[in-house]
Amino acid sequence: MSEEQTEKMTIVAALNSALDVALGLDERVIMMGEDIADPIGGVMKATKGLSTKYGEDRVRATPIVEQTIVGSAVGAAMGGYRPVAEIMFMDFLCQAMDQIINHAAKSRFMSGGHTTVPLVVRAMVGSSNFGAQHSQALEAWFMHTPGLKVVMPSNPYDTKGLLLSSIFDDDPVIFIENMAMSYSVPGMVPTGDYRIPLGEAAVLQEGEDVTVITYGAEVHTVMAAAESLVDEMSVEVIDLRTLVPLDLTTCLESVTKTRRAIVVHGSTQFCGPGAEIATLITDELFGALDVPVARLGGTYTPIAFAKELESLPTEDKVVAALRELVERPSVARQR
Amino acid sequence: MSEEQTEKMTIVAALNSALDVALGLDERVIMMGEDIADPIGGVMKATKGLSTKYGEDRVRATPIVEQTIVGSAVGAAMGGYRPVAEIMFMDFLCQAMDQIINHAAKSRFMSGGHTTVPLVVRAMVGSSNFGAQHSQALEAWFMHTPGLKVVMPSNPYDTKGLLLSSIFDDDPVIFIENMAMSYSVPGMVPTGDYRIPLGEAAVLQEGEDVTVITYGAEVHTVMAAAESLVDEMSVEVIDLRTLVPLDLTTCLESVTKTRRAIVVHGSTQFCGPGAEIATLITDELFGALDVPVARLGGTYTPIAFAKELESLPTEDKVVAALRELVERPSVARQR
Amino acid sequence: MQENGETQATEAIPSREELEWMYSIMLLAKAGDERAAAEAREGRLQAALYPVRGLEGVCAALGVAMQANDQMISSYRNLGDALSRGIPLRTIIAEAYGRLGGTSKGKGGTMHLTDNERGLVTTTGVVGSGLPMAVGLGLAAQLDGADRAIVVTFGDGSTSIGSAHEAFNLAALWNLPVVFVCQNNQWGEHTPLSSYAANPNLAERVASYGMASEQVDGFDPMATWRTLDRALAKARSGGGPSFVECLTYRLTGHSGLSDYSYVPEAELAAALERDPAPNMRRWLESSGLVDAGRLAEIEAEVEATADEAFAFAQESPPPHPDELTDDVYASGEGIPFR
Amino acid sequence: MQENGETQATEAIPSREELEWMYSIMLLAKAGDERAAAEAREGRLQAALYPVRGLEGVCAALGVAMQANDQMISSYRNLGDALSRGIPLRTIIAEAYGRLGGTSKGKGGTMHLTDNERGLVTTTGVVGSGLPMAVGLGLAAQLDGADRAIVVTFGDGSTSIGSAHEAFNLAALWNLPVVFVCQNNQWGEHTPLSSYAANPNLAERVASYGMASEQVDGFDPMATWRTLDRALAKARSGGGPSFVECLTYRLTGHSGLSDYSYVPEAELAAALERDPAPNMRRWLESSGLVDAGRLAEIEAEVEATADEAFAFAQESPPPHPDELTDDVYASGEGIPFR
Ligand SMILES: Cc1ncc(C[n+]2csc(CCOP(=O)(O)OP(=O)(O)O)c2C)c(N)n1
Ligand SMILES: Cc1ncc(C[n+]2csc(CCOP(=O)(O)OP(=O)(O)O)c2C)c(N)n1
Ligand SMILES: [Mg+2]
Ligand SMILES: [Mg+2]
Repeated sequence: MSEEQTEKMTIVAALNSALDVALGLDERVIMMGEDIADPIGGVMKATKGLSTKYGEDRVRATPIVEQTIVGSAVGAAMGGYRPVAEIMFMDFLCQAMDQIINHAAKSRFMSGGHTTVPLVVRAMVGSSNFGAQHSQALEAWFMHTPGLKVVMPSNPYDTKGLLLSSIFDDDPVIFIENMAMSYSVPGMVPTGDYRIPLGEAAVLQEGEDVTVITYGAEVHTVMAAAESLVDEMSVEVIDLRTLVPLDLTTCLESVTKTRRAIVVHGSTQFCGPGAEIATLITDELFGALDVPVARLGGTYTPIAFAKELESLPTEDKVVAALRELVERPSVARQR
Repeated sequence: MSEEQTEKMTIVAALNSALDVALGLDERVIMMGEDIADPIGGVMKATKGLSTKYGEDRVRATPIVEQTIVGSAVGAAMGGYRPVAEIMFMDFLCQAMDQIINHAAKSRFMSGGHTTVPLVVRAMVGSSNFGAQHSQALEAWFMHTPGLKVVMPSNPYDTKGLLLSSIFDDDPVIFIENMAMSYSVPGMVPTGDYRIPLGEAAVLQEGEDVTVITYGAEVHTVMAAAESLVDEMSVEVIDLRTLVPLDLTTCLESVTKTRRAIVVHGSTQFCGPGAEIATLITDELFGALDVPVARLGGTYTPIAFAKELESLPTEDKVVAALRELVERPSVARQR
Repeated sequence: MQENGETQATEAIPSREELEWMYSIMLLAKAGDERAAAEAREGRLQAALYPVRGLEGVCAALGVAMQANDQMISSYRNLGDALSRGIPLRTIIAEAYGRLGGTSKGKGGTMHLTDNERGLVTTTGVVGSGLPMAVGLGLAAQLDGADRAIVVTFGDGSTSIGSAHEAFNLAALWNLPVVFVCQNNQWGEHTPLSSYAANPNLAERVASYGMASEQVDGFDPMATWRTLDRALAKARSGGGPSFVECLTYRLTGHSGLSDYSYVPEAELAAALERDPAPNMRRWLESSGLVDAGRLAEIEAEVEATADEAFAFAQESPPPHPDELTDDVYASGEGIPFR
Repeated sequence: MQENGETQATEAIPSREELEWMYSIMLLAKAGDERAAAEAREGRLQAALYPVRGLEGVCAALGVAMQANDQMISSYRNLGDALSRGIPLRTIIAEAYGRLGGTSKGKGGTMHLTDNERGLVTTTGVVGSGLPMAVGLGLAAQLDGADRAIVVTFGDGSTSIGSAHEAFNLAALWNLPVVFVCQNNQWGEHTPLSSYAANPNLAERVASYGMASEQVDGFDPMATWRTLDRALAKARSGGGPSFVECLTYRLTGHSGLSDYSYVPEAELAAALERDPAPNMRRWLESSGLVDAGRLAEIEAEVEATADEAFAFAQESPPPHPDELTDDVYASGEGIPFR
């Protein structure tokens, strides 16, 4: 690991750097996806230059065949490679669900451990600019599927370190990016190889009054809300970074201290990741909580195109939820 | 509604009867699915006789094309029909996710309410006899998808009444059957038309000590467990019947009384329906609960073929969970 | 219409009125595209845009070949298709701005136009997903015993995806009144047809399902109209489905503001020579079908319509935040909307 | 091999040893099927069973045509395919009983056999899903620069589903060393080919992707072997993919105990005349390639092997309940296994 040299990178640049490092380290790393080869180098340019540098054999632009992009990645993984499949918008994982769920996730188990499927499916949560079919966040489906790991980073540094770990992990990983963050949150990133272990949350900010557990793009919404509340309350912010494995320990430590917690995410609240996390915390810390663990997720509606119809957690909504949570009187046990 | 005449029916016979009534009532009801036409009349025989009675135009056996079975149902619904699509095993909904999620669920919203998609997708949770690719319960995915309704009955009477309501509902409904119950839990069913409204849970058994919230095949496991505990505790059992809309009111009334609750289901526990239900109850009744709402769902593993490797809630597991729940000392609020 | 802008005397052509309408559809699509792109460039419009440039002739031909009771499913690249159904540009543009005056009350956006009265049943942003739905609409038409046909439009790239294959087989098997209109602009996003298909003759591929299937020069609106007209008449009269591969070329980047530097210069130049609107204009004028004065009138009308459409859209109110939970369900009782 | 059980003198045939092995694969598949069905009927075996009956000749041909380093993906109807890879019947049957001695330690069941050493990479219960995975294995072989070929077997019905189409196109486009072996038994579960395809000539359909594609009489093991041998050799030497449609007929119901009363009697009777094992036996004996004594010996060996396989399976211990959470992840730290 050489963390010495660093550079300011966008998330897209960090993705590109991680893929570059992985392709350079191990010739068993290959990539497939729509438009990923040069000259275009991917619709978000995350793979720019890689087909030129490593050859179109290893970095393959495919037809529009999500099912077979993932299916061929599963097959190549079974054939000894470490494929990274790119699916433009997460919504199009709908096309590839059979290969993800019935094959990538289950093959190791169904083979009695004989078969390993080390692959990464990269996919992007889109934006309402494209409408409801290009903006759904589906991490809860994959969390609900034993056999997969689920990663959802929030910044360039984590993106690169987690993607490298994902590529060299022996289990199938769903690696979720967010279109809104692609170029908007640059940060310093080592140019070489480094890894962030899957399953370790990051405490982004320590606080005493309330714990916010979040991940992905909502990390920035939460940090902005916490910043704007700095005179009112002391907020601890946890960036989960990976959803499976889930770093419950870090969450419990924090909530033990703050006694109040909220989970914030961009996917639909109902039956979403927040329900699981809230339940796990409640299971462990029931007697130590002042109020029930709160949630703020997407509304129970598709994503609307018009900006006025906001389904996702906004800074304002997070601020309001935090105020309500902190001001709420501690709930007494009724008998 | 003529509830007068009743007959002893299996769930499969109740399905057949509901479909027969619907096809007879409204010529806009049509069906499509693999092997659904006579002579075979469906792999479970749920559609036996219907293509003969109503014609192969209205009851169509399709090629093996799950995506287009559902997609053509979406199109036919947009064209004014009320299609009922049969997908053999729920696992194969993976093939049809795009049509279900991006089209059936979202079209009304994306069209600003101009487009109605009244369709039913019937699908069956399979059995471990077929292995991990024919046994996964995926209701949580559909609960997490705004725009869909989700129905999961536990007995012949509910099956017929809920299926008829689903067919004549103007929203897309995912109607989930369970292979294990197909012929094993016969009951008295009216031969004519009757409807059970979507969104109304049934209290199957009243009790004082603990509430079990469940649905689908697990209802029978829970009832057996409650029966075997009859001398130890008084168990209230709620059969949700529909998951969206969710009858939270009935659950809250019960838990207000019992102060202890557990959600039992056959789908994977992690990020499953139980997490949502537990969280909703905790939100409302935090101070009134003696102990946190418990859950018993599938283990975080694929479904194993060998019977010794049991992933689902069994009677023994439910009994153990209920004992633990009832014996657990009421949790005191720590300060 | 020949390369030089002339049509064979022996071949049928639409009425003068229809020809004028075809010409105005082409111009209107182009005007809509260009103004929307300019608005987006200025940051006044936040929407994904997929220009029709190159496909105008196919859209115009659809406008005349389809009847009022026929139905259509289109894709994200839908502006010309929508205009061909007679949908006012103003409601299309209002939708692009996310306003109540849009075809979908601003909830759908550019990819999701709906106008059931005018037979635009849905437009989809998911490649290939329109084809299975078209099969269902075809089934509905067949069961109704109606003499209506269903058109589904999609790009060349969309033929790769599994759903297309399933739909071709089923439409052929059930002899459904569906016309599959492949708007082959030679590119799937940034990847050329030759890079994603070993056999780039898509019509040949689809013929193998046992379905009528042919290629037509999509830069020639008359030839395209005749082919579509035949296929639609056949569908309406119980003759079953057809695949019509309209050969054109994408004259812009994939989306409103996207890079197109990779396009082979000579290919693009050759395609621009075939640009359908100017060619049609030349032909209409030289053949004496429509005189220069009337053509100028149409052009002015198009400009005025486009001006009015953008003004209407910009003035149309946005939806109220509370409307978010409307239109999700027909009956929303017991739904956890938050 | 001719209808009368004779082969042309000019045509190549496998060695005597290979012929004997082919014959024993056929018998073993049949014996395995029949005993498993009997066990299921007695309630001693709870597993989905998919008899190979009718396909034995294709499986036997694969057994000889494939080389040791070739790889295979099969489906739920996998017994003959698995035997063709040299996988011992005992481990296959033990898997059917859900025992530790099974190919997948009892975790997979009949649909999910795995034997990486013998090149059976996976078998899938989801129709059509093997084809995209085979594309990936083909890619791996191509990148390795290995002279190995990939075989994926699937039924006629599986060609309808979208994934098959995607895989054909991609294999052709990338010139991958994949041989698509369609075991056409004329039925997809309970629906005949003619009811689900307007063009029932599947080889013709696949040829349209720009791939070598042909039909062969799957009841004729010699013809099938020659065709597969050619396709495999071509794949191994960089010549690209092939589709081989082996025309047979399903001689039993779809699954172990399922209804087959709907089969047209005459069709089944005609197909039974072509039953590959007895025909091969006649031919081997009449041509003098294998004498009656040796044939009887093989038959006795097969019986013994089948006896031993079931005995082994029944005695093999089941997995311990704690093993449920093994093999889900390569590294399971932090995973919420309950
Ligand atoms: C299933 C799916 N995969 C990928 C995309 C992203 N995408 C949008 S348009 C497009 C290219 C489609 O090409 P083609 O069908 O030729 O239509 P064109 O855009 O050229 O009109 C792609 C890949 C999508 N919308 N849906
Ligand atoms: C995606 C999917 N849909 C449906 C099924 C149920 N099913 C199992 S086998 C089968 C028939 C397949 O027919 P074919 O491909 O001809 O193979 P055969 O069984 O005849 O060998 C069906 C529909 C399945 N396993 N997977
Ligand atoms: Mg195109
Ligand atoms: Mg078959």
